[in-house]
Amino acid sequence: MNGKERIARRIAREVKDGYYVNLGIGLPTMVAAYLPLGIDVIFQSENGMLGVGIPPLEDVADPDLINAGKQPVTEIAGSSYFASDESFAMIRGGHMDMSVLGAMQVDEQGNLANWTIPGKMVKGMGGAMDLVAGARRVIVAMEHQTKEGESRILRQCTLPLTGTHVVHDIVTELGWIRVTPDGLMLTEIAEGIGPAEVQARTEAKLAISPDLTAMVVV
Amino acid sequence: MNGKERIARRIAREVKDGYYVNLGIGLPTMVAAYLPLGIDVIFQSENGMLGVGIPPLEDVADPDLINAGKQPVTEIAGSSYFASDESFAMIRGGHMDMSVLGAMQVDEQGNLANWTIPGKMVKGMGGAMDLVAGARRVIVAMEHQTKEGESRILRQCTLPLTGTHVVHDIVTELGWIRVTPDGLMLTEIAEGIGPAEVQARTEAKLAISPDLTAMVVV
Amino acid sequence: MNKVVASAEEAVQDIANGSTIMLGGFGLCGIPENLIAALVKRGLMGLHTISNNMGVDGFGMGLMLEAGMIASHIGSYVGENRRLEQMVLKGELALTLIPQGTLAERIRAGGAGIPAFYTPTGLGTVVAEGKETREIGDRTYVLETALRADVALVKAWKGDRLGNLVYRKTARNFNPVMATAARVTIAEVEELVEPGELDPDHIVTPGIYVKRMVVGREYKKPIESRFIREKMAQAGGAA
Amino acid sequence: MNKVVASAEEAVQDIANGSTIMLGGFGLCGIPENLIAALVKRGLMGLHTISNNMGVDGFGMGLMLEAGMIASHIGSYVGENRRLEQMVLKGELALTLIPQGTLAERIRAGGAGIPAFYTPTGLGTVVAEGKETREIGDRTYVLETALRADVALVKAWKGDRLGNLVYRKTARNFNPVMATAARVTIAEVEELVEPGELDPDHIVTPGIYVKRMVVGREYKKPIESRFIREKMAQAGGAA
Repeated sequence: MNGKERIARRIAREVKDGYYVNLGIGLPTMVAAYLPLGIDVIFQSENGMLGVGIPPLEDVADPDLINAGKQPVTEIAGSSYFASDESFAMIRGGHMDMSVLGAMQVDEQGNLANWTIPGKMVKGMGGAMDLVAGARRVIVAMEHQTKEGESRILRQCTLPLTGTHVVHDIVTELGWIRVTPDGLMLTEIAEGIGPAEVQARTEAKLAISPDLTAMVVV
Repeated sequence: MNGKERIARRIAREVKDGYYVNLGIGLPTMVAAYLPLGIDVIFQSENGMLGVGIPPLEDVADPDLINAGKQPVTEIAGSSYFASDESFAMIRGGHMDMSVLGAMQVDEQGNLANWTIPGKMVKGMGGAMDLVAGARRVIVAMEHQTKEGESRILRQCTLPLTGTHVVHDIVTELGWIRVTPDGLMLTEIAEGIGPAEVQARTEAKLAISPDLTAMVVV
Repeated sequence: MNKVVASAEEAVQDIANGSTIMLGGFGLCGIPENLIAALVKRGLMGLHTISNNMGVDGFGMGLMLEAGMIASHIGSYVGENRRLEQMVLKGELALTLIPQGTLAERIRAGGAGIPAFYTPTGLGTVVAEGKETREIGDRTYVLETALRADVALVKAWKGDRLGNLVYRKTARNFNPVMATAARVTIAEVEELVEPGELDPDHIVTPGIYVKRMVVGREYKKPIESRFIREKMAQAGGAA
Repeated sequence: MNKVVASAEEAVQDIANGSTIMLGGFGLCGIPENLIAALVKRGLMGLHTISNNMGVDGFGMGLMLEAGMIASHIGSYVGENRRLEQMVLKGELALTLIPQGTLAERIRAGGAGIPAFYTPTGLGTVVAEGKETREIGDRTYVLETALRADVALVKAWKGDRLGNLVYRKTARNFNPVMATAARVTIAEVEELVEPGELDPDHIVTPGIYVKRMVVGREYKKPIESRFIREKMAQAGGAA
């Protein structure tokens, strides 16, 4: 099991029966594959769909039925479609129980940067700013460090922000970090490493939860 | 032909092919009965319908299909239904070509009062304030004077207003009065009376159009 | 996922005295008859209601009014309730009348996470008194704020157990927008269908907005104002 | 009432150079392919476009970009156009990126007669720079203004000659809201039906919003990003 899969599997356990969830493009999308059995979860796609199903077989892919990543998807029994203004009214109005997004950086204030790197081509923020402003709970799913080994969990984000004070939880292959009013707190830790190592690989100051447990990724 | 019918018939001639029109409750509703032949007009009802048809026969009246006056109506081929927020987005957004409303008072500024009389029971403004704020052209259809013979066309409205600077035209059984930046101008006059008599029955100052014509109510 | 409960009584059992409640409908069209009956049966008091109208004497919200359940009301037209006048004059009920489109838009804002917006409606009238106004472009507008409620009671035509709803003709009115703007939305439907039976392109209220559902036991659906074709011929009007 | 014209070329013939044009679609899904082709054929210049994306190289609005027709663009994501970067850096095209929900809401406001509204989106980011912010309740919001256009080009599934439109699945996206916010809305449909064939309860865009219609000659409908089930098994993901 690689790091990304571990992250997706852990977040999947956080999804509760009856939740309405928006999954960002990339790693967050993987969460859907690992949901616990026996729970009903409805996925929203911000281009205008509730009840996003699994990807279709290639020969039945329908160009009129895509997710926000522009990938073909399918319906479930009970899907619905709506226009973009209605979709973001749903998101901004606080109706999504959970939004899982990728990130480039998160900081001690729960600030999030995930849409642009100055000097590189600006592609646009898409729906990310609306999702972090509107969802009841925002979970960041990302690898703990960059490929160059730099921490993505900082005292203060250096990249242009997607939102301020918006992240509730950060999940990486190393553990679960909760954003509290007093800063970041490590509440779960991956097997085989200790809190000191997690802190060493994190620029931000981590408080260690007195109830620190192993991050279970069944 | 009574005064009300004359008013309705004259306004009906003002409705052009392809217009989308909202007719207020009462006298304005009568306009629909006198449309010129061969023109396509679509009526909106602010409770959430475009393409309002004629009233049904009593035994087929459908309680789920009413107009803003809470009277049963029918569909035309090409009707559509929408929710109240969408209906008033349509009205406020300037999409109605014409709104015809009744009034208690109109004044030289194009101010309109048609929803409440202080000291009497307050029933509410319903959609009138939205209609006058949103329609591209607001025509007031009313009898020239009250039953007590008082002018309804005043220098300044004395009743609480429905909207300020909103009326474009006033049509009564005596003539057609245009609201201009310089005040009111009589542009058409009913058969059998002269401008002096219209002015005598009007509190507001009326300019007489140099092109004054007879009000044709075929 | 099954949002259907057994009865209207069960659907409303956790609503507290003093709650703010939105009720769908326009006049007597598309009103949650069965949920209103259940509210009256419970005898809740001190309710703050938001609804375009207030039923008529003896039907719809008129029953709540007569039971003395309503402490305050926000609506756009209440002309059909004779009892109301005395209650307002006696100070038993605080009545706030606002333009119908502003009512709809404030509720829409409440559901859409928009705390306030500018509108041309009501400028220069009592509606704008005490409110901020602002010139934008070549026109002046009034600032209006969002409306939300503890509970929304809505009436749909058909629904599935996920809470997806469709409405019939002008019985749609305020129901879909109110469904978006409450902490708890309870829907009554005439007919329960299986998930997937409603075409996903036709669903008006996606299930996310609905917390609880009930199939209405019966529908009276009175027609408030009869103006049928024969009468039209006499009056010389149509619509 | 017949809003249907014979060809996409005829439908766009009175659009002027320098116009502000909204174009429906999300990625390549639900875009007005035939109207875009007609615009490119006309060789209009200096257009100000508003659209969530900008097609891809060689398809959709990418064709307009390559033809040098676009002077400025407002959208939320333009990651699929390699030519765009050079044009922006050379100052040939003024690009404004805004959050997708704010884009949708500003267009909705433009169609609904709301000149400005407050939103939580973008607070504390570059999006809020230079904009008024305001505390309402316990949160701070950004003031955003309405967007309107001279022309909206939208794509629907079916329509009748009165301009009533329905959409298919996620090809709905920005089309209905843009249809409300332009001086002239031109719709292309895959199939023209008789008035009355579309159930009035199912119509998404009432005809009042549509000025002109055309039946699209052909639809390529490419799928931008293929991520089908076999590939999922390798990646270990789904959505």
